[in-house]
Amino acid sequence: MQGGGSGLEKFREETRAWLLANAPPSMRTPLAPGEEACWGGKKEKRSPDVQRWLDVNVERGFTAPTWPRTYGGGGLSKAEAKVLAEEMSALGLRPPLIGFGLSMIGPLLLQEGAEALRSEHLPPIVRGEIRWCQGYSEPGAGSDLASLQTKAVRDGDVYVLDGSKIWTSYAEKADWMFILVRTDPAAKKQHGITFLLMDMTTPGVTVRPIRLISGASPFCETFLTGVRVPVTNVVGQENQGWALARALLAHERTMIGDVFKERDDTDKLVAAARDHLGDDGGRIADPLVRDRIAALEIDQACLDLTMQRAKDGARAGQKPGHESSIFKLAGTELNQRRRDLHCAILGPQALGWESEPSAAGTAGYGPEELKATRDWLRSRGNTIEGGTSEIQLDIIAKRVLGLPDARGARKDGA
Amino acid sequence: MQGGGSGLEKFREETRAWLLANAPPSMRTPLAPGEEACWGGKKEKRSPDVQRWLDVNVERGFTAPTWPRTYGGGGLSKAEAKVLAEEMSALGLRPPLIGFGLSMIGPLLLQEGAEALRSEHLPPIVRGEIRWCQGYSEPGAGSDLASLQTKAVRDGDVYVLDGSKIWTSYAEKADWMFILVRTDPAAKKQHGITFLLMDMTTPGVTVRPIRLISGASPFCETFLTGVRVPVTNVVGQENQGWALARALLAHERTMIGDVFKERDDTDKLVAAARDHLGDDGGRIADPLVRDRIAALEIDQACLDLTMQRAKDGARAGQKPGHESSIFKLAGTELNQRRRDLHCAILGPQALGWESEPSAAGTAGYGPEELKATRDWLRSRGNTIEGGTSEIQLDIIAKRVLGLPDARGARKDGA
Amino acid sequence: MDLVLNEEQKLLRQAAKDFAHARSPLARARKLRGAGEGYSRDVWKEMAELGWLGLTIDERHGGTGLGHRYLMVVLEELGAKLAPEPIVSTALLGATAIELGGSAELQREHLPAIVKGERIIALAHHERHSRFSLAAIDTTAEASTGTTWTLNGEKLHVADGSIADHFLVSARVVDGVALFLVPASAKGVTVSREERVDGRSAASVRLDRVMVRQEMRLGAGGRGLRLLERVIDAGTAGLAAEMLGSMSAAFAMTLDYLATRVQFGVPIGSFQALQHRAARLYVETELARSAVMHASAMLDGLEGGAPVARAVSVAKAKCSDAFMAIAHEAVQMHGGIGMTDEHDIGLFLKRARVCEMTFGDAAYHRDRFARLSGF
Amino acid sequence: MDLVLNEEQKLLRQAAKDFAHARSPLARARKLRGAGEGYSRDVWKEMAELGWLGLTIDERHGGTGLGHRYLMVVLEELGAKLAPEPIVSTALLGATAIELGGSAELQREHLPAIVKGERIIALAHHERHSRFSLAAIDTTAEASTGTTWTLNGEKLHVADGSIADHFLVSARVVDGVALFLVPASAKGVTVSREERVDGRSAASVRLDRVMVRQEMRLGAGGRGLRLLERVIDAGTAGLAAEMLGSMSAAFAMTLDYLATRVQFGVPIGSFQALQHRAARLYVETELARSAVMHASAMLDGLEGGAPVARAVSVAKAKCSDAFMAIAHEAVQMHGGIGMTDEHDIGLFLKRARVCEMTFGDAAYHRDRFARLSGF
Repeated sequence: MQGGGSGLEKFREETRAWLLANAPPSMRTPLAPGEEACWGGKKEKRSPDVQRWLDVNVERGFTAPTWPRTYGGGGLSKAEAKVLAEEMSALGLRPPLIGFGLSMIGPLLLQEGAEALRSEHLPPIVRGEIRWCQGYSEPGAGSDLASLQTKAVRDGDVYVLDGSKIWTSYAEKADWMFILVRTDPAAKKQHGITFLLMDMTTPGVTVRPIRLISGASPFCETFLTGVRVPVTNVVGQENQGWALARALLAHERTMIGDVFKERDDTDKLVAAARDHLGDDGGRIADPLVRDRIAALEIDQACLDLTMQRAKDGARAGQKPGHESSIFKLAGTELNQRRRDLHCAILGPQALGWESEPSAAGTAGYGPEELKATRDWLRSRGNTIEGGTSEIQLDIIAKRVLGLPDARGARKDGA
Repeated sequence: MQGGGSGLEKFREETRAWLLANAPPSMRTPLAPGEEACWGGKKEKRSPDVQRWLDVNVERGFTAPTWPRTYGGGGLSKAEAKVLAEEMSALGLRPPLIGFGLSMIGPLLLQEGAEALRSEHLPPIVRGEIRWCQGYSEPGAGSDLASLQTKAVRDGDVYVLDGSKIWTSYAEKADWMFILVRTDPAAKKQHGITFLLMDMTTPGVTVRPIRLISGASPFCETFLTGVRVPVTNVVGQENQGWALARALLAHERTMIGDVFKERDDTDKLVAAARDHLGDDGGRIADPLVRDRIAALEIDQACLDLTMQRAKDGARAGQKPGHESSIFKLAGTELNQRRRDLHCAILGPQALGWESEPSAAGTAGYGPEELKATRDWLRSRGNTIEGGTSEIQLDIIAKRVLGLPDARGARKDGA
Repeated sequence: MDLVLNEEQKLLRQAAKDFAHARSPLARARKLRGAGEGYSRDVWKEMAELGWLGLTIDERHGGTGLGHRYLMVVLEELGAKLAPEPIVSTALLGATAIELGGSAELQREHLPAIVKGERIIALAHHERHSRFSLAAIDTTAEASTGTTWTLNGEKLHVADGSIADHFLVSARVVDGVALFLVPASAKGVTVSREERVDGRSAASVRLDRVMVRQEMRLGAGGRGLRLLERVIDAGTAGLAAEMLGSMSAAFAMTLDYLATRVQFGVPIGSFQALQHRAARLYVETELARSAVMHASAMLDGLEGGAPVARAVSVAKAKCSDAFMAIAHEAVQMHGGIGMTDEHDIGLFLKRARVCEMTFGDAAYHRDRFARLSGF
Repeated sequence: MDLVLNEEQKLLRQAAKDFAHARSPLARARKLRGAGEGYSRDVWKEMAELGWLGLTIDERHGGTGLGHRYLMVVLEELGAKLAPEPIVSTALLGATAIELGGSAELQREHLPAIVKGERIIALAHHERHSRFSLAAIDTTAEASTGTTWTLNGEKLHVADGSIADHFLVSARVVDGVALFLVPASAKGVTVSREERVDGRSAASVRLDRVMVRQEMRLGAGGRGLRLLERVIDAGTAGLAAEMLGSMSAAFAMTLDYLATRVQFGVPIGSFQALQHRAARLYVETELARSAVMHASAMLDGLEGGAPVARAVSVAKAKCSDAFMAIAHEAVQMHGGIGMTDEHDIGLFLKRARVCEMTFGDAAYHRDRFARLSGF
């Protein structure tokens, strides 16, 4: 720390001091198994520490550091926000608030929303009062998202919505949904879609949780029957919602690629291999498994470095291309390989669904083993949700490699 | 051999006696490296034993055992022909004659040829006087064979051929070619193709051998400039040649699937692995390579059994489906895996192109090593020649699985 | 040996298919997941009445002795519907052990009962950390008096263990490994039920000073391990046939979906990338089928020994990989709906994992194949 | 460290690309196959004049010391055109060995000569049956008097061995393995040229009582193996950069073919099955690029030791597999024409095999990665 330092250094020192003074000690511990980060919203039950940590951050605008102060943000520069993130990470602090409000709909409103929508929605997002969910997919519209059929018929000052959405994560816990609806059934499919904000408490909205092959999940189906949404809740223009949705999707892909690997995944695999296959002079005794772990970790290193390269490139002013598709594709498949390999290592211990240890404590399946099995099942969804691998391959082939359109393939955007 | 036995048993005894009496001892040895089987034709140089073995078989009709005697065949029943094959195999006898005349164009003429064509061509085929080659592919017509452009324009009693053929195996050594030409450029592509027989000595025919990435090859390019072929040489009807060609192709695929594995391939791989990676208590010391060899041999066993199943099924009266595509696909890919694995085992010894052993005899590359490298390169063509793997996959998807046509895929036969 | 079904086997296949369709649709497998006994006593009885449980049991003992090729045909059709009845455990593992290793008295007592569906046997060989090794066990059997054995130990993940009335227990004896037939009702036997990812039940079986009669030991002294290996080969071939049926059903279901699910205005099965992947999966099912037919034919043959074991390892290695690959791809091709618990395709994925890990995974069988092939 | 080219490196890349295009098109690589010396002295001189041979050599010795990241950019562009000049052998293996292990005198004598293109060095470490092990060698060096060493043995497949004026020879000494710089002209050295599948030349080098001066031994006693490993890591990273260039060029050539070859009335690149395969190959090139950039950056860093070695093994493992997969698919997608000797794509396939086997194949580097990672 050379001398007094720049303004940024001053900010760093002040921030650190503030964090040290204000963060409850419990907010400097990792989440316990089963514990959830603070997502905000009316239905969330928060511990006093979580609430306090949220409150002090809200007061300083640190839940949305770079958003304008007008809406309750911190008004920080990108450089300052980076410093804040670094200091929080250095202290092992939990983020005071996460969620689709901060990461998806908020930024979109800042870019594209009318002033009235911003004033209405951004402050409650910043304060963690409102939790959001995303209403895109429908039972008949998966990869071909633009073929969605939920209709919104204009009736005076409102749209009347009928249809259903699927894969709406946390719809049960959300207060609002940003939703794609068809406002012009006659137009070409991308051209009749509108991006709306919908209060989940509106009459006619019902939510049903989806059970996955891996067990309970945050996903829901949301049924809409005559749901009345004010036309003032349109983001952007009527029938122009598709472009907004696509921008958010690309953003989501990058997040997904980044999210899979847990810090200690390698250690877990190696430890499981030593435990189940033996250790031979400090090495995993089974050379085949050793080779598979090494191959996985090498590919993971290559992907991590590629993501770093994209970030370094962006910092150096390079325009981003379609890297998000590479990250999504490779990141999800790597996670599947990892989960599959974990089961292969566990062998007969990878077959449990539910288990209580036997009297002697040696029978049955341990919690880590049960988790490995469910993680494997859950990972199969990674290459489907957020844009299937097939869609990512299409995007890379067409947009990156410039290969000609297949006559049989969809002619219209992915 | 219970008692005197049936007529078939009598035939077996007679045949064995005849074979023992007539086969030169040298015809009971496997081909030496570089030695070729007897393909027939005017340009072939035969050793006295090969010639004698051919002559006695021709006399008895055994070069084409099931063909009618009228054309010089043996007139045997299928059951008798099987007995003959069994007895020849039991004595380790070489076939007196092989080639496209016996295996491809001869059977086609028997089924579809005019009597004049049969009388003209079958006897010389049986006697090994004429060698045939196949003129299908063109530089612009590979997988899309039906798009071939070599044209045949009617001029009185002859067609005048202009164009070029590629991948004509042994065109240099052949006396005649069966060739696909376009006789109606206006018709839909499959409907303007005619199947012709062409004398390779006709003026305007020139042949250029093709060098492959693996070195010299039997493949040639054949250029046709104003080549005059009598209209009487049409097999079937003008513009109806496509169906004949397809029937021959399916036949060829089955032969290709069957042809790759040499009897001692497993032993070779295992011996190479022991030599290059060491032996550990009777086992190949490198467990990764051991696993790869085992995986390969297991898949090979599955394919061998599947081919046996098809034969057993056919014998039991089941109609053949499109198994030939499975055999072609799996057989060629297995061969590639085998050749690739052989190189992986050889490691640094798989990098030679040409070599003479050094003075001390330890440097350089051995002949088996040089062969392994070239075999690997050559094997890459296996999934291309005789219908690419992509075409086989298309056939399986459409014809076996009944999946709907891709709008982007060719609409017309494969 | 011919790799083709004879007329009788074709009729049996149709009968099994009809039975599975009527009496054991997938909805039944779904309903039985984790519930009660995990199988249906009625269906089990009907299977016995159809003669299926005696297909590989000699006529002397009430079976038909038609052989493994017949039973495989049945198992394949039941595998297609994920029927959970303990045929492999009882009619293959149990019956083979008793037929090859049991005294005449034991055979008379148990084999006819198996044929009639009155006996359920479960193989209790696996222990913590034995992974796929048959010899790596700590359970012991001591000849406490001249006429009884005393067993001590704990066996894990015993398939069908919670419904079995007898266990086939491997234990360490002075001269190696021996097999014992242990009544579930014997004093000192504690059975703890566990639920597996495929919804079927298994159990851990604790043996605390369990005493069994002398003649409950199967096989002659010192040959228990070889007997166990032969027993498990029979069971493995049966399991492979089940797997073949399951993977074929999962593939057929996926093919249906490809032909009917419309996206971008066309059935997704018209996309060439999916077509090629589907074609490769189909080839895998065909290769697996040949291996399964061959393994069962070899079991019926007179040859015995390494060639049979090799054929079984070929079948299990191939079926393990093929079933898992098909199940993974099936879920992927179904997309989101394939991930939901309410769609049936996920049942096959879960079953694929259990089958893969039963009697040795593909890597284990490749290694065994290599050993049996002399490398 | 940033995984992005700086402005200077971008300029260097363009210069290298232009040079390769003008002075080293693929036709040159084709012409040089198996012919004469297998490289061009003129092109080599020009490379020296451009400063490329001194990019990793300290300024004290006439280089620029800009580092591996700069040299990698050059090697990638040369790899795209399969240029056969011995940069990796001389400017990476040779120079690194002398810079890290040579006396001040040796450095003064050889490093400036390398920079000027007046020296060609070849690494002679491989022996029959040493496969990829650096320690499994039989060649010996004995300190015959106080001031000379006597070397005996035979080194195989010495890349660039037929054109080298000096060999870097590994030999067994009393305290382990040592490295020696041996002039090709030394008495007792016999060089036999061999032709490789990629058309480049290598040689076997026989050493019969070859005497070299004391100071031709590189590195202190007992540390020869570690020095050799560091030297080879530098060479491996350079080779990986070449491989990256080669695989990218093979992929680009294939992409062109997909876009232009018409079958069934459409460019074959419009077939979705080929599109998806091409997309996957593209992802492989991107992953390989990151690994190569990282390895060279690590070599430039101060850290040293296991992290550098790990980064190099990541790059070589990835590039070996990716290059081979791309080359195989490239030939397949080209169809028949790709199998002909006259088409250039086959050159890449052959080169892929040589690169794969040089300095350890992917399996070797995965094993090394695991060892360095503590498992």
